[in-house]
Amino acid sequence: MKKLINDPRSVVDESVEGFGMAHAELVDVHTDPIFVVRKGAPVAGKVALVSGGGSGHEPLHAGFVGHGMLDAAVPGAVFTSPTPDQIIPATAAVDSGAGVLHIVKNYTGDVLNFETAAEMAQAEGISVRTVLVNDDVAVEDSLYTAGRRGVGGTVLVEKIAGAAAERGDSLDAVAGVAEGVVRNVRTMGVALSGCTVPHAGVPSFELADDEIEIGIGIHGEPGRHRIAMESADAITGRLLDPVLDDLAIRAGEEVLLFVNGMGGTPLSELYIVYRRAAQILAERGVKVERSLVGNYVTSLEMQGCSISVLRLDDELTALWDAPVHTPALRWGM
Amino acid sequence: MKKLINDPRSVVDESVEGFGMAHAELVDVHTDPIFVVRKGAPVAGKVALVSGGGSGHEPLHAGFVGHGMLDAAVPGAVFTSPTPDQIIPATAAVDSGAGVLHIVKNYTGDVLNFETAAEMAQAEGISVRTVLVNDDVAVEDSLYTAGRRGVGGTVLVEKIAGAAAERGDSLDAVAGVAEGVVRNVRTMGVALSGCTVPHAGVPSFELADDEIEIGIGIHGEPGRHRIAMESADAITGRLLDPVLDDLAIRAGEEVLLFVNGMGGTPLSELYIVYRRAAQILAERGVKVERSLVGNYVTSLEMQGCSISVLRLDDELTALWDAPVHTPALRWGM
Amino acid sequence: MRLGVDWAVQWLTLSARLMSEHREELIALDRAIGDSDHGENMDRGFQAVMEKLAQTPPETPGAALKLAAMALMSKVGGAAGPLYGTAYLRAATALGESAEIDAAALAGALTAARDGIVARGKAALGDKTMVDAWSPAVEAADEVLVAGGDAVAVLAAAAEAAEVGAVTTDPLVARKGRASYLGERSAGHRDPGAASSALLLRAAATAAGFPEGAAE
Amino acid sequence: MRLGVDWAVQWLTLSARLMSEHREELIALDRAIGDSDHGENMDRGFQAVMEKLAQTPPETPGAALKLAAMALMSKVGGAAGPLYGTAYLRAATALGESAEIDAAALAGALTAARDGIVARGKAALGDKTMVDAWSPAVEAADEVLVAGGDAVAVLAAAAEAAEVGAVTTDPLVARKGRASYLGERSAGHRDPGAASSALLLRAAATAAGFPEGAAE
Ligand SMILES: Nc1ncnc2c1ncn2[C@@H]1O[C@H](COP(=O)(O)OP(=O)(O)O)[C@@H](O)[C@H]1O
Ligand SMILES: Nc1ncnc2c1ncn2[C@@H]1O[C@H](COP(=O)(O)OP(=O)(O)O)[C@@H](O)[C@H]1O
Ligand SMILES: [Mg+2]
Ligand SMILES: [Mg+2]
Ligand SMILES: [Mg+2]
Ligand SMILES: [Mg+2]
Repeated sequence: MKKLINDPRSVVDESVEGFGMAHAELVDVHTDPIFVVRKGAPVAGKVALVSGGGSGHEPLHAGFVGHGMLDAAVPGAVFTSPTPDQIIPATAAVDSGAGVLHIVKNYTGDVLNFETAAEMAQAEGISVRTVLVNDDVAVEDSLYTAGRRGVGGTVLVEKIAGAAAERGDSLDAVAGVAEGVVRNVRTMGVALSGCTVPHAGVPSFELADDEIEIGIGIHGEPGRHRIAMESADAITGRLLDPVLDDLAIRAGEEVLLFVNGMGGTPLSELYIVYRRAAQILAERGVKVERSLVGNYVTSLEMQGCSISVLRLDDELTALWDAPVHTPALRWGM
Repeated sequence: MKKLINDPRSVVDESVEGFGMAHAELVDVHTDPIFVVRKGAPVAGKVALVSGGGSGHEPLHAGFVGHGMLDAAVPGAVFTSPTPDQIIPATAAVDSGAGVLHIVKNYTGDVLNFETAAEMAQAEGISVRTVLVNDDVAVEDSLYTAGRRGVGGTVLVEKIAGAAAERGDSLDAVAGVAEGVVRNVRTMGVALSGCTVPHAGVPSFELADDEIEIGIGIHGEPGRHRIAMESADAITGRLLDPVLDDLAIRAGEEVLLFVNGMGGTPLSELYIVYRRAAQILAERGVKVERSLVGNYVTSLEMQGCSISVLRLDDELTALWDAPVHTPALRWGM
Repeated sequence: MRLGVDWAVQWLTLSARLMSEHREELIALDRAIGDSDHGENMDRGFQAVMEKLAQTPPETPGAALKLAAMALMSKVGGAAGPLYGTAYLRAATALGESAEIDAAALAGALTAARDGIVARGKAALGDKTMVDAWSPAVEAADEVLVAGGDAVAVLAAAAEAAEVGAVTTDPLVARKGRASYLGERSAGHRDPGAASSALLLRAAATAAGFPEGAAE
Repeated sequence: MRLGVDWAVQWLTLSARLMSEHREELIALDRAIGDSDHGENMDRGFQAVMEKLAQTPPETPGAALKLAAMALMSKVGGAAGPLYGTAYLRAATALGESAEIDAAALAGALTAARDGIVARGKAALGDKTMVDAWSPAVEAADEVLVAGGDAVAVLAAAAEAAEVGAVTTDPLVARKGRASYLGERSAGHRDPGAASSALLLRAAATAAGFPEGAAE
């Protein structure tokens, strides 16, 4: 294992410290417990958005703290959800009295830790609502399982709900917007390589030179099945088709197309995937109204990508377009 | 070799096509010969900036086409400089009559191809000036060699010269600003892994599990020397010290600190490097006025990073802060 | 025979030692069907328990388990943090403020712990989770209690049953937790949480004086 | 013996074949001390030459070389594109519009090509570049010419000298081009441009009827 780190146990602390130094005009970093808040938070009268999860998915979540998106991000250890004793003070630090929305990726650990934190924050008099993101179509959704994972779509939920909060929506309204995004976004991913968790020291899984994993998540876990390497166009179809089917996207609808890198794949390859995805959508008569291409929800240095599609309507498009100013996503200001 | 591509020979064409589809509101993509121009170019009365080079460094250069930065980008084959028959029409397409600045990374191939193109464009009546970027302190600068390479600093030259052009500076003035950046920026890089050029199919070099290459460029070429793996803090010192020495940065000066990923290193690790670099600068009494952290000048999926330092003055800072709207760098609009 | 705070402190101390010794093994189990962090999380959590024990030595078994619950909840993270946190908190509540606890109290605490895990995680027996270690442990403890066994015998039975329970997860297809994402591919691997649970219950028996490995 | 346009077309055709056959070898040489593209660039360039030859068959040796120069300049890219482009263009200019060329014209064209490379690239002998193949080739050609050799002999001598010249780059430390960034580490590897130059001059001799491998 070769990584630009000093000590596997200090990776998160040092990385978040460096992040805070590089973006001091946008965020404040709290240590012990560690969490990141938007400069100047709480914003008077505004509903606050808090998200978090295991580290290793950067820029998610801390990279999305700032105007028009998150008010706080709570990083756990690598691939390990944060604990209530981080989430509670982060929640308290950004609450203006208008309430706090927890945006939680649907993993047992994240759900349980945020649930505990929400209960305790509520006991302290803070209104908290929780939205679970579960966009991964690779995972069967069933009452009897842990349900679908939250993956790439999370960044779209955070952006759009953040815009709703910034325009002054109430907690229930912001939660409603976030739930609307969750209902309308689906994702599926592929890995060309595993990744190495610093404290583990060995790759999460190994792939032969001609193998890829279809249906991966973002924690270096193996996917649903392993197939022989294929062309970018063929892989794009394998990812996009189930996404579109699950969303039941019809000709004439408008979508946001998001090609997300897992961390170790060159941007140039993401555009090759984007190209084919846009072609497939055009063939189906679907209009790509907005696009996002880049490394936003990663899995350390894993090679691969995910494709997310969000069904748009005028309101979602307007909220997507609203100004945002965070370390990793910025426009309109 | 596993890559999200269809055919090694169509990588650049398809990637640029996808890029053009994803950013259709910002750029127009020309094919055969291939080049990318800013939507609405030529901008009346404005000096145009054209850059280009081998592909494989994305988002450089096409990702920086747009308001406040480049007017055209000319992508060559992977790691191969473009040819005059691409550069000439790109130059002609963006010239408003105010002249064109070629921003060229100092490699024999880029220099010769841009030189030929500039001559021929001039013969067609276009005023062309050329600025060579040569910021890599890993390479000895001497009259008897090819001289220093252009690496990470290129993005700073493009941003700042682009702002000068956008505010209406003349061709000579824009060239002067660009030269000022070149004089005041230095870079040094490290690789933890090689990268694989699609048409070559095998890694550019192989490193053992405990080896790193110091002083690498951005074309997958080996560096100046190979050493045993060290901590991120130690590596940061190895990169930053020669940069600061070469620039002769003194206490009290203000700088822009740029930690650039080579493509395959997680953002979290870049922040660990940033943290130590900022500490070293603080120890030396140097003020970090502006920062940039991310994958901007890459070498396919290579793991590693480079550190650039730009000495700032009020004018450079103001030009850096000026609005920019390109696919890969955006603020203020 | 009744167990006091010394037993509880010894239990946690041995737990910390076992989590550190088996850190890599638990990481490897989690790597196969999860995200490679279970051993790291448990080791970090029990280091925190040891620090807290040193700072504020507890006076009753219940206080010791409550302290552990808080430390685990705030330092483990992931799924295991809240689940073990709840388990130890419910066990502490069941033990109340007694200075010494007998077999019946102990069996009751184990039941409370298991019920806490089920209440939080909603996993059923056979879902390939730590419940597959805890449920047989609770049943075995209850049987020994009914048969008139003492506290040590209750813990020994629980430890053995948990170990067997952990092994029974091997062929199962996971329906809860991260391993469920793998579907059929999760079969053929031991659940890391069930494995750590067996180690923790083994530590409880050893702390009570039951000789290590005596069951085999 | 005088050489006509058939020779020139045959030269370019053999060149294209050799670049394709040696594509991987030239990539491997460039990988060691450069950026792994020389074989790919040359192969792509000479494919373009072949396409142009098919589209507009040239009528003189000079026209053939000019066509090649333009195709190489616009399709090779990198350092080699402009250098070879200039070389072929200068050679074409030196040959003028003659339908047939003799040994003297040929030697003059080789000199013009070499001078073009030096003018563009500013490399000296011993800098570990293609100049290290071209310069000895020009010298050998001139010697044969002075000794009264014919066009075939001139080309054969140039080809042999270029091959030897390419080999002499092995121990050199590069001072120009991409390999110069490696400093001392560039020693111990053959310069890819010198290697491709030797292949191209070999093709010239073979096209003129000099038996392949006859020199060895
Ligand atoms: N819903 C659940 N109920 C009971 N135990 C669970 C549940 N989900 C997960 N677990 C247990 O947690 C263990 C994983 O813990 P850990 O690796 O620390 O957390 P994470 O899965 O968040 O990385 C699993 O092996 C399993 O025993
Ligand atoms: N200044 C120069 N003068 C002469 N030849 C040069 C010079 N620079 C590079 N070369 C030749 O070009 C070759 C490299 O060509 P190629 O790999 O196609 O281009 P690039 O170096 O741009 O990738 C070198 O092996 C060398 O022979
Ligand atoms: Mg985890
Ligand atoms: Mg090249
Ligand atoms: Mg885990
Ligand atoms: Mg090359």
